[in-house]
Amino acid sequence: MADSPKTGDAPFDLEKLQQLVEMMEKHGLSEVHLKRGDEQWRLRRGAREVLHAIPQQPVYHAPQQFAAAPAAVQSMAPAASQSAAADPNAGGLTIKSPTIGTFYSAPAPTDPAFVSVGSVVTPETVVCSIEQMKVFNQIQAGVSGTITAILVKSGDAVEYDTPLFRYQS
Amino acid sequence: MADSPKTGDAPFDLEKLQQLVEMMEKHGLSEVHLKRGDEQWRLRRGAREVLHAIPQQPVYHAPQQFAAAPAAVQSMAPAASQSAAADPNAGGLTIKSPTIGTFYSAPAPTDPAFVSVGSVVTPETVVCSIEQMKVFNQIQAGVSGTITAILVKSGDAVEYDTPLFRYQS
Amino acid sequence: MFQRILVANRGEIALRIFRACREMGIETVAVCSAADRGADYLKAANESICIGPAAANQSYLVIKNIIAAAEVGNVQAIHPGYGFLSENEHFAEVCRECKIEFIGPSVDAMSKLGDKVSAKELAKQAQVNLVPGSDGLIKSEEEALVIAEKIGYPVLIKATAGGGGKGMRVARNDISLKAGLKSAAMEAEKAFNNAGVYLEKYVENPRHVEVQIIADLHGEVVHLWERDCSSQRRHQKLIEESPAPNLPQSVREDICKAAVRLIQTANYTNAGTVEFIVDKNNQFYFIEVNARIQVEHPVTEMVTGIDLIQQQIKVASGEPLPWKQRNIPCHGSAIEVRINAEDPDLDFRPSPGKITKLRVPGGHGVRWDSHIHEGYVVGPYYDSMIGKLIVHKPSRPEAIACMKRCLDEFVVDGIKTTIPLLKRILNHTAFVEGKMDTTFIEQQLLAK
Amino acid sequence: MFQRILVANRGEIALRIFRACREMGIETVAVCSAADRGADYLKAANESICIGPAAANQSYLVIKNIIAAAEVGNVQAIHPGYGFLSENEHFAEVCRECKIEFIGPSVDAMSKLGDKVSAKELAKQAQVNLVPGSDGLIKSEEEALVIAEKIGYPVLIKATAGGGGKGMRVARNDISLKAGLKSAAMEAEKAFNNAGVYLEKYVENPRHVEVQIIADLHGEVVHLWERDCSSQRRHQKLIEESPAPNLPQSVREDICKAAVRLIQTANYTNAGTVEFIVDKNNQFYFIEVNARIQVEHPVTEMVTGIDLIQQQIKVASGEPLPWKQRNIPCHGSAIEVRINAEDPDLDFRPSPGKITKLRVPGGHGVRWDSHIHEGYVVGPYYDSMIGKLIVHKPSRPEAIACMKRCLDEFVVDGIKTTIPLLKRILNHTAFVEGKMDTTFIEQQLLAK
Repeated sequence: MADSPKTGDAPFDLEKLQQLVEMMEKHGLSEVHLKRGDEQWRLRRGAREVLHAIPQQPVYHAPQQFAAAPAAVQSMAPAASQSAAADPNAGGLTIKSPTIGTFYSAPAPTDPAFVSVGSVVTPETVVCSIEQMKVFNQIQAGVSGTITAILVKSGDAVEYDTPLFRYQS
Repeated sequence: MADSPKTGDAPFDLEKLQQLVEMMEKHGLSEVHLKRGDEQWRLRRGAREVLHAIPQQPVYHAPQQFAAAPAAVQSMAPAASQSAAADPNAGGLTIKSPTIGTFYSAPAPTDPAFVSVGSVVTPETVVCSIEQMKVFNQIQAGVSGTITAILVKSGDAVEYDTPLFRYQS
Repeated sequence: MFQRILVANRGEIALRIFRACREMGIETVAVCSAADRGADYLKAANESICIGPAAANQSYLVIKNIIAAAEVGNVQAIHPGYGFLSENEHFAEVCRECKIEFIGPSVDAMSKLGDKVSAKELAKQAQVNLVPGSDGLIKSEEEALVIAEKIGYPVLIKATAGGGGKGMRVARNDISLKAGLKSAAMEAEKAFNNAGVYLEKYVENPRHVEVQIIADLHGEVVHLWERDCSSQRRHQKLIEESPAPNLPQSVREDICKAAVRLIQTANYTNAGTVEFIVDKNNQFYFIEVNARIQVEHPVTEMVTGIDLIQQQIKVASGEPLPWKQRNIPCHGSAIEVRINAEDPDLDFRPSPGKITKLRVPGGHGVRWDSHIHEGYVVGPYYDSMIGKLIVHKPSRPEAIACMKRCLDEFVVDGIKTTIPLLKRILNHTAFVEGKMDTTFIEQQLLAK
Repeated sequence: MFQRILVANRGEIALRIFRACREMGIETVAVCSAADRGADYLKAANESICIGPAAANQSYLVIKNIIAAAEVGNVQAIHPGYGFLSENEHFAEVCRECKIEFIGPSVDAMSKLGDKVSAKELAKQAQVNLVPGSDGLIKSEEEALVIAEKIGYPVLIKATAGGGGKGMRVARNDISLKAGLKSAAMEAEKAFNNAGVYLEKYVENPRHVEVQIIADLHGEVVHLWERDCSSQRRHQKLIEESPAPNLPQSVREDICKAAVRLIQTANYTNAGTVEFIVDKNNQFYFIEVNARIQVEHPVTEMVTGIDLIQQQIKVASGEPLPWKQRNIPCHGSAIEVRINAEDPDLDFRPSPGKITKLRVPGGHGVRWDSHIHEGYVVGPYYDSMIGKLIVHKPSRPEAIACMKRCLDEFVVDGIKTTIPLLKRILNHTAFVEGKMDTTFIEQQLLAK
């Protein structure tokens, strides 16, 4: 939104670029976006990503600089969060979608599901895949526990924070 | 505000007018304003009026059709009313201006004041005069009691509800 | 130019005038009743004086209280707004006797146009069409037939002492005229003890079209084009717009010129509105002059770009009009809706109360004129109108689309409003096609 | 025409686009971060999809999340608004690869104008003035003196590797040029390990004037006149207006024509802004093209009566422009102020928090574009702008008077805003006389 006039002309430093690409490769970075003044570098590597689901647990919100304002708190779906905190037996713990996309319960329609009710998961267990732009992102549980309910159907669109699974730790 | 087209033509009924004027005289009415459809009658008699001051007492506001809304309560100056109700010793009872105009404490600059601190008043006692359009309206106390303070200076402009005198009943 | 003006009104029009003055560098004195004391909109004035209790007939309608406030407030002029004392000749007279200018027409023009007989006389002089009819009471059946022949059927038989529809008949041919004359006279005799009846051309399903006029003290009169205010319920305007849809350009010009002629003939000054009814053949007939600013003046402001309130003040202070007729444009299409605190489910009974939530639409082409806010309490004492939403777009279909999205965005919680009714009108075929008349809301839209 | 559009933005511009679409009968899909979820303004969209956590780089800036939302939301086009991904060529490319129209220019035009060197090349082709200077690095003192002679003093010596004012000198004659060359080169060598410097004409106290352009897919390009955005603080625009004050009509026309030539040369389509600086002699120099809708587009909408957002959508869907250049008017004077949630007493640090009381001005000539309301919480995550107040009046003095009364009426409690600063600017002589440049706020108004 800054409508500032651009100033100065800097040629691209290809050596730095080479360094950066190597760094990305070494550390498995998929995207780098650098900006300074009116110079911008944007680099992307690969396509397949592994995302971690957001475990919905009764969490203690550490005070932040802007702790008083509800906006900071809004970043967790407030209703779910509150009911979980107030009555853990009612809603239970949930694993929520870490992104927007289409939910798939199995790697392929004929394959068995990643998990089903009763499955025991660790943080690294892939629980589903979420498709974005034809790319299927494998979603890891992010928590340890036993799946007690699957809350969305394969092929459903999910938003960021949509509860996907209920589990017991 | 009704921008309704006027309808019908009724000639003035002088007999009714005569009746009305007599009624005004008999009952001491100073102004009559009648309106029906697009017919309007406006009659005024005399100029000098006697107004009654508004005694400011802790009063019970009887429930009205619109009792819940503050607007109905606003018709009494809320601050004064509340302090009087909460702590009668602080503000005490006041006699308030029944109209807008210029306050005069005496009939003429060289005359003695209508009342002064210590004066005992009955509801009919004239306590001041308020000038509007060169007309001096005599203001009656409207209450019985002893004047304990005069809150405005002769020549001051007063609004409707401006506290004029403090008194003890 | 005046340095300090008192505004003898309340609510949205008072705020409208405070704003206009502030932009002109003129100080304002507000008057308020005890019910309005402390209201937010009064902060837009430089001073605020409480003139009486809540009831209008003890505050906003009491001439001596207003004059006393003007004297105490040290003003040079009074703007009366609309309603209350705005068309009260006596008030205008008292103001001027007290050497306080009344921002409005002369008392003479007010009284000439305020009286129905003299207004008709002026219209005749100015060659402005009146609804044709008998020049007085009907003396015989033969006379009635001749007149009906002359003015053309349908005709309306009206009792001279009439009211409330009593003694009124519509006749569409000679036979029903003869029958109607008898029955109307009989009914009138019974109801009013006066059998006198007269004839008037019956204008079926008329449109209400009015012309905005402004005239200076130097003999210059211009019109600011017309407004269509046909969307009415029980003679209360709900939606107004400019220009009038489906009115041929030649008729627009004729009706505007007729209004100017009448205003010139009456030696009228300041802002005023000449009201007409228009029949299906675009014949127009003079009804009356509203000698004040109208509620619906913003639609004219939108299409002309002229600030009517500021212009009223300038004219009253003696300034000549800054433009000629040919310089007054009419750009695009403007529509105003009146948001009233009324309950459409309870026969539009006023719905006072506290506004607990308020979301007012905004954006491109949208104007909001109102004194209300979240937490405002709509009292039971005054008119139920709480705000005017105006849109201005290049074309009428775009204006309607804009108004519809605005009404969809609008949230007023805590009280009932006319917004649901307004939405229905904006979706009604007659309105969308610009073919509304003064009867369509009651006879088509609200008819069960 | 599209039936369903996704708006890849938030806050006031998202609401602006929802409204434009609703009036066109187009459905909208909103995307929101977790911080904006449930916000009132999202109700103006037909559907709302949460695309990530509060941080913009995890939500509004993530291309695949936006595209996924567009696929899930079943839209035909994406409007990017301003900021975020609006000038991201890669995003535009991905949209179109996914068969979703990006409402903006072609990727080719974006990249040609986005790159400084090729943009300058295009400007030369289009015979649009650039700030004159050396065509590359200075090789000798003699060369520098010749160039300075040619372009005229004062000149600016700039380090090619420079930044933050380092290696920058203003020279006003031959002597200071010779001295400056040496010291600038030395400083640049030290700071950037690169002594290369070049020369440019030094435009003192320039005005920022920009031209609004819109071009269709059929080769038609029109300008919608210019805006003056000189009232800036640290390159952030605070107040924008149209027309630019004190710009001779011939210069206005020249600058607008220059912008059209550049846009035509670049084969640019959809809405865009060509930015210039203007010196004291009304010489103008091309700076850059903003290949998107601007924050300040409403001032152009007010003077032309054209809805730019709707026009962007129409052009993107393939509709030809409905007017020729000569049909685009410029009526009256429009001014916009940006209301930012910033604390002027704390160096304009963002001031997030809950708005506990809000009174927005309205009335004649006033437009309010904002998503905020009483009770809205301004978060710490995004831009601090919370609303735009626009006024439109027949003349600039009237527009200033109207804006001043609006800012006097404005109440925003609970957070700090730039309203006090805006009031000071509107009262500053330089602004009132229309003689502001890009330095006056920092160098005159805020200087201690």
